[in-house]
Amino acid sequence: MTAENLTANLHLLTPEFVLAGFALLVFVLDLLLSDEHKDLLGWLSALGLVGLAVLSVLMLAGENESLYNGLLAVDAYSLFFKVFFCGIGVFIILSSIDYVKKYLNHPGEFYGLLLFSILGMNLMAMSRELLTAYISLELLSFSLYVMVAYALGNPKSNEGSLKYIIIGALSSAILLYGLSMVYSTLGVTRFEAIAEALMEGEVVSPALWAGLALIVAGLGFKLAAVPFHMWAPDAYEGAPLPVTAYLAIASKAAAFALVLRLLAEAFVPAGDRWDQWQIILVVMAALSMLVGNLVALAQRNLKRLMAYSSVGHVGYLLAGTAVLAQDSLLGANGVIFYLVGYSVTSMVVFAALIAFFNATGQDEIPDLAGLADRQPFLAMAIAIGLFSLSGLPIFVGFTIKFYLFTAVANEGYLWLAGLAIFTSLISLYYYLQVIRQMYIQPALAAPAEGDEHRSGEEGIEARPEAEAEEHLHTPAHHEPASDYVPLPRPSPALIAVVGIGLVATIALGVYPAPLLELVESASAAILPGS
Amino acid sequence: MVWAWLIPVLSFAAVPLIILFGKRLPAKGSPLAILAILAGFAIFWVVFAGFLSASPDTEGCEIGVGTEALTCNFKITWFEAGIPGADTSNHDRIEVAWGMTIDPLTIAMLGLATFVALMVQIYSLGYMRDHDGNFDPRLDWYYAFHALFIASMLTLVLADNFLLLYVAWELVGLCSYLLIGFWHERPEPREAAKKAFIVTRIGDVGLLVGILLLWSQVGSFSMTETFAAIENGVLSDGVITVSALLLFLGAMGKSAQFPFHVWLPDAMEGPTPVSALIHAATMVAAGVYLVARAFPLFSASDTAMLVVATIGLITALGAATIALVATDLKRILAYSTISHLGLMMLSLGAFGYTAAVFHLLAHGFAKALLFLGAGSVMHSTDELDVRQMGGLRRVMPVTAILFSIGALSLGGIPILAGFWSKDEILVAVNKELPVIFIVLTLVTALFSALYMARAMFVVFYGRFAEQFEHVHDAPKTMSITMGLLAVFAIVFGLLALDLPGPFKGIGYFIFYHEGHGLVVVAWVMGLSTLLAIAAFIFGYLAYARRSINLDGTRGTFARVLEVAENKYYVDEIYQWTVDRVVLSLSRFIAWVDRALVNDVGINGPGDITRVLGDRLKYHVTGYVYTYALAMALGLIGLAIFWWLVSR
Amino acid sequence: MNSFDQSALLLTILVPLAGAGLSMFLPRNRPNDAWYFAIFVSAITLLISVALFVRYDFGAGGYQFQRIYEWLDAPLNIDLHLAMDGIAATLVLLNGIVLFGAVLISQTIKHRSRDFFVLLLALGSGVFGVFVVQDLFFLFFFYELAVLPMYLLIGVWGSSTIFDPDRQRLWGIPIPFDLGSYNRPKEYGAMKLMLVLVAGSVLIWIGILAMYVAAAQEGSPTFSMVELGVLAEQGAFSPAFQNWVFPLFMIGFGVLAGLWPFHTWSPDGHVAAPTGVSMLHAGVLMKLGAFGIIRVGMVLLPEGAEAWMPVLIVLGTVNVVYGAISAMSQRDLKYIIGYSSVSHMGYVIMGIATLHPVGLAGAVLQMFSHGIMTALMFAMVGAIYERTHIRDITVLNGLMKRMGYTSFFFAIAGLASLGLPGLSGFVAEFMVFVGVFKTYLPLAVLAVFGAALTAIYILRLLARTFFGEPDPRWEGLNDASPVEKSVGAAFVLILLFVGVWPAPLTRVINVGVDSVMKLF
Amino acid sequence: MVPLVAFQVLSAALFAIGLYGVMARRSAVLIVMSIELMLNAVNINLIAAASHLDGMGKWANFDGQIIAIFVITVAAAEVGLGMAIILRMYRNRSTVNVDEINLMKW
Repeated sequence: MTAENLTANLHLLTPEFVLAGFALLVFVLDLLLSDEHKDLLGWLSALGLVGLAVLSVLMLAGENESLYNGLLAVDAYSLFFKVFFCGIGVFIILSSIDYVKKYLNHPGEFYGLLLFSILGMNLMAMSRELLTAYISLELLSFSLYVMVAYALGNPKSNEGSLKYIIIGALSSAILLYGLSMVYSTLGVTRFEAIAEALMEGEVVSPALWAGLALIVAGLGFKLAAVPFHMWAPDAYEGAPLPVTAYLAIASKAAAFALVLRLLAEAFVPAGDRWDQWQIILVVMAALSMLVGNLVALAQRNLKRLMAYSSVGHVGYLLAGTAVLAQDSLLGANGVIFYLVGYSVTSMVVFAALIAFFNATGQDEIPDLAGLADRQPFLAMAIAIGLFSLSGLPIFVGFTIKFYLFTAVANEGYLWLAGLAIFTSLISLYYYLQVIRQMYIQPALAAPAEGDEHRSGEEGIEARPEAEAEEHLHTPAHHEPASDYVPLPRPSPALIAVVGIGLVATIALGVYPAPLLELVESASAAILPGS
Repeated sequence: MVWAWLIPVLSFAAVPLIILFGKRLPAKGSPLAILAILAGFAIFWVVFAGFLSASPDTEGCEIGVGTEALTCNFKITWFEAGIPGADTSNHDRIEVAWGMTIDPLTIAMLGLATFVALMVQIYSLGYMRDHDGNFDPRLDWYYAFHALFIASMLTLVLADNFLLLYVAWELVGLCSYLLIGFWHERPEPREAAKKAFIVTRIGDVGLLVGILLLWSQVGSFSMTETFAAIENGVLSDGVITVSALLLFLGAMGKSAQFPFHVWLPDAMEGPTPVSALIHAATMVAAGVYLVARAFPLFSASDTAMLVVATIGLITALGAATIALVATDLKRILAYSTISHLGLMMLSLGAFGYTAAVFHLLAHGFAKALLFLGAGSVMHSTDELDVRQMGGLRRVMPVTAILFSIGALSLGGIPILAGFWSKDEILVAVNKELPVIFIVLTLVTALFSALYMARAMFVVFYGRFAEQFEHVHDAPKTMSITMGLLAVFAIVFGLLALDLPGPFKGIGYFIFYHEGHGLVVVAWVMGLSTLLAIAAFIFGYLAYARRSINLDGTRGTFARVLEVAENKYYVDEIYQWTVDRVVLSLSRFIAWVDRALVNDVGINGPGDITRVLGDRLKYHVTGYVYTYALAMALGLIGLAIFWWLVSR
Repeated sequence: MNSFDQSALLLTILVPLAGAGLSMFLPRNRPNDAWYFAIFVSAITLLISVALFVRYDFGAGGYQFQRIYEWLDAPLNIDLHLAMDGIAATLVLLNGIVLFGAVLISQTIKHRSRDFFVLLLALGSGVFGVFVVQDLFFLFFFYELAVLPMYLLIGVWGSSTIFDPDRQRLWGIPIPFDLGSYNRPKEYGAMKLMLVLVAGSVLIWIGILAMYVAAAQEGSPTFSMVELGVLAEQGAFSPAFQNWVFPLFMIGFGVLAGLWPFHTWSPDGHVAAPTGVSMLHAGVLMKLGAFGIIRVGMVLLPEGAEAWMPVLIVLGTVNVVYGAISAMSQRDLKYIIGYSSVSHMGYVIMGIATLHPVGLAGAVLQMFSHGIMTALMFAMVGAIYERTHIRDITVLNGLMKRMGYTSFFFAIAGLASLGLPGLSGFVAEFMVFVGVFKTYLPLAVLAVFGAALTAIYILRLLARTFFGEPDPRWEGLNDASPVEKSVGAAFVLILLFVGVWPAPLTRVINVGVDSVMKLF
Repeated sequence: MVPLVAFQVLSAALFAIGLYGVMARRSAVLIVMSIELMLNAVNINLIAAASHLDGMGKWANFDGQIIAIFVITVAAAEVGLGMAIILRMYRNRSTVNVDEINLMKW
């Protein structure tokens, strides 16, 4: 291949270049701006991301090119995820501005890193070759390591990032080793090359499948799929809330963007061999659903709860990826659709939690007690978000689950779908515990009293004042707690994020058809077979 | 004749009017009810006349199946269920009609019910006042219930299909519940009402099942079609017997046959006029009426007939003995009712169709009279224990005379109504059943004469009880009504004789298969007359003149008397069953529901899941090398698994 | 089809939903506004549902007011397909009535009343949805939507029931260990109700997926119940398949219908719930379960239904007798009603399980009559509890003097529930008996006996609570408020009307039953 | 000419040792070093593979080396970042012993 066709369609990478440049610009501006104006950077980066999304849509719509002899793909799939990631970035930035100003120093680097990680994610969605994938994945990971550690004084944040980076480095080593084995057997590391190798050889050389196993393990860490999930709760809990949100939403989405393309282009074409290997992902999926949702039952810390529940959701997504098929887009659609819906919903929850944290500095479940009286809007947002996550209509959570589980069942894994449905019943229980704190428990005078209210598994314990009663007879209705302190109103940016998120949650739940068309075009790009 | 439906409907119409506007109307709207039933009574005569002039070719009339008597049916559809337009005979659809059948039995019952109800309602105008003469505060409800009561009873006797009959049947039960428990502030009426409703309800289960059984065989609820089916031998004997017995279960509940008789004596906790109505014309009459109405069914099964007769006899004899020793005036009357109902059942069981219905009517008038009398005694003296009373005729002569007429009539003193009907029963029993039945029946007859004598002489004659010095006799409304009833109690029996004119005597009017005149069996008539007169003479000597001293005899029969005075402990047995069996069963079930079904069955899995999560969480130790280990193991596991599947 | 018929069914869903949405923007601190607005909305829905019922042409029968809105095309093929048959028409009417009544009764809700009515209206909309859709996805969608608000409705506005030692006796002997079972804080009731119902819907969901997969294997992947019905008639679903999928629907929906032994959420939930919610939930929501069994189970899986009905009818009989017996020894007014609901839903289940036209018609009529009846009971109990703050019938007595109207209405409802002729309960139960009698005779006898048992606990309740000397404690008590009176009177009139002249309902129900029974 | 298998065995051994180190070591620094070891195993594997792909010991394609270079850079960055975080940990908690670093668990 010659230099011409290497650089022929270089312009297709304009968005990435722009993004990189823009990130650097933010770093530079950080030096120039005075501290009280640092939050301008946040607005600037948000604006930039919006612009970037528009730019990429304008430039790349309808393109279907493969750059560098098949290293990077510029197609509907990557475009979809680019816009998606930019959107997430915008929301994360908007919801973190106050937080950053209040709790973190070096805001400039924060936003810069965030932009770089988005660049990494975009590349993950584009890459069709293992090394490229790895590099962009590391670009994302490094930014995340730093961002998790961002609360300098806070030992938890520090510990979280330490565990995160150690396990992350380990997993990247594993991934690389797998890569090297694939290379040593095939001599190439492009996805379709792997697919060809799998297709022609009637027996797979041990080195190859061992390599693939190693790769899957490495990626399993990124997905936080059982048994590679243990870092997640700690990293989530340690990280500053916006970063937790970012971890839960963006990095997961990016990892799945990568995994989907990898599976779709390297494995699925292998036909019956892929049918053999499905079961591996299926088992991982089942384990993730069970472990994630069961352990989440025992959590007290909101971030940790979200971490485990996200492990559960990874289980559902893995089930979706396991049923990718040459002849039907159902699985791919399901996964992508689920990613979008899940992100939107968690965005609502996290934004509301951030607002709550900004006001109170608390992130334990019992601290939410009486939120419905103290700050109704946030309470409603969290409640709707959690209902949606547990898969109840009219929210998007129901629609995405229905779509995804239908896909799973349709590929012959009805039992897996059943397990998924059952585990989302379990998830309903712990989500309801949170809602119960917000709506039913009276507001606490001091967080210390949290303990007695926490023991209320299934709410068996009676309300203290009620136990005195003689016969079947209690005060008529739950009276509003007299001593609660109303919370200050969240900032407009947060309200906007939550509001938009809520609208999206309901709108997508009630009428997902338009989104699904885009999703289908995206998945059609990686599964041309159907 | 078609206008017969107005008779119940008028009273029904009165109910909401009284409930809604009663408070504002004079006398709390009681006139509405009385007018309604008065109109009903009037219409009854029109219908009666119409029926006498009717013939098989009159529109809607025919010769009834089973009873060869003239029967007229009129009906409109009420509702249908099931596949629209499907054939009812294959049970894919049921069609229920508002329909009435008019035959001699109906006519008789209509007459009795409307008349007694009219009397009772007028009487109540006087009775439902306190001593200062102002009305009971809930008089409007009282009359509303009365109207509903009689309306339901009239529907019952008019119904041409079993379902409608059951509907009215239940409503009658409800009204008796409401009226018995009318003074619900006191616990006894409350309990009595509950008892009445539930006991009869148990019987009704049988009735409903019987009806459904017949439906499942015939495919229709119409009596005519059912009886036709029986005539044509569509039904197997087994079905006939079973369904007859099931219907009889219902009849036993309503007509207080043993062992369902327990509710009736307590029922006199309600206002006395209500007792009169229940005992004479409405509630208890329903059971006998049902058996008479379904006579084609019963007579088709000898077993059923024998059961009916036996139960009737047991009831009659047992109740009579209890009545002999009871000390509460109203209880005496109550048990006498039970006993006489027993006689009617016995007579039905002995194919004494005419006799039973005839006795039902005669007894109705007499018993109503007696209860109203007892009511007026109670109203003036507030006393019911006969041992406290005596010689009341001095202060309340009218009541005394009228009560005595009733007592004599019921006791079977010749030419009074009771004499004729009882005689016909004896004849029927003598004709159809083994000799033991006739013997015991005569004993019962003797007893019933005895306790009537006792009640009458102890209360009104003999030594005057001083504490009633200045009680006054019943007011006009009460005495007039009693007087009217007394007239019937005297002359009604003469219908038994062969009369000139279109109405050739009751035997030619109410009959089964073929009419017949008065049948006289000399020795039976003689013996029963003898017994009755003897009983009354004995009573006069023993209770009025006190020339025979019974106190000595008590010792010898102590044990027997005790058993009888305790009503054979039937109530106690029931009480024990309810408390020890039913309630503890329900407590046990409730406990099972909480402890096992809920706490184990429903909470259990939830708790297990939660505990599981709680244990499982410890796998995230917080030590980074554990995480690494997990990854390593996961990696190895993955590799092995991969190797396995890709082999 | 005029414009009303075009959009009526959609309106039944949208009006309450939109009402809920709009109420969110009402001022928080003015409870009455929310109430007035909710009344306005539910009044409109009532009118619509009445109009629908009246305009349903029972001569023509079948599904009417059909309307299909494209929602998702291939590969899922989900449409919002609205249609209403005779059965649905009856239940839509019921929901319209009860929703309106529940909203009226909820006048007493002052605390966070806006949120209350938002949730209540959403609930109503979900119920309407289930009754009128013809697509499994949307059926499930609305089914869940109807369950969703219950947790908050009970948890926030409900009331707790507190442990009472001498409840824990067995043949008079106190049980040494605390079963913890009579200790019923509202959180528990709410949580259990929510989890148990959603657990039921887990089964339903699995069943639905199974149906879709089976249809996909036939080459026409769809959730449309119409097309699935066609497939079923073509015998696309093998008996083996039907035999394992039907129980999923039977139990899944049965849970909401209070099917034994999954019924225990119902007493606890209804006791904990505030009056309006108890009315709506016991009155209408429990019917969703039975409706689901008919509409999904029987229509789509006829052979499975025939295979499983013997089981179902036995469970139904257990419901009837067991519910009645446990109600006998309850002390809490609401528990008695709760268990009586369990018992009465048993008749519905039996009627369905007979697979006999009359029995099925009886089941549907029983749904209607029980809905009105139990709603009325809960309304009156609520009125009593509002005033006395006591629900223990061993403590209450002689309320008749002070609360004449309340007592009267309650008594009528009670009589209806013990199957007194002239009130709606009798006609319905009788039809069920007829059906069961033709099919499972011994059980029919048990069922009739259960009806007699009902008399025992209802009369006990009436005697204890309303009759007797007025207690000095009730001196200051005032009778039902005008709103409560009007609701009570209206419901009593409905009970009477249906009892005396059921034809207007039965003739509509019959055509619905007809189309179902064609499959058997 | 050393066969490819020898290199692969060597790298596998190195990888295994590194993995063991990650699990066995208690000092965060040593853990990071063990991870470096694993990455080096990767490099050996890559370069050896690159040189042997056509079996003639001639450079078949440069991908192997190029990837190795990438890996080295990334590894360096990783170590830098890791050390920074460990340093911060030492500042906060004055320990780098992972046994003591479990504020967050379960």
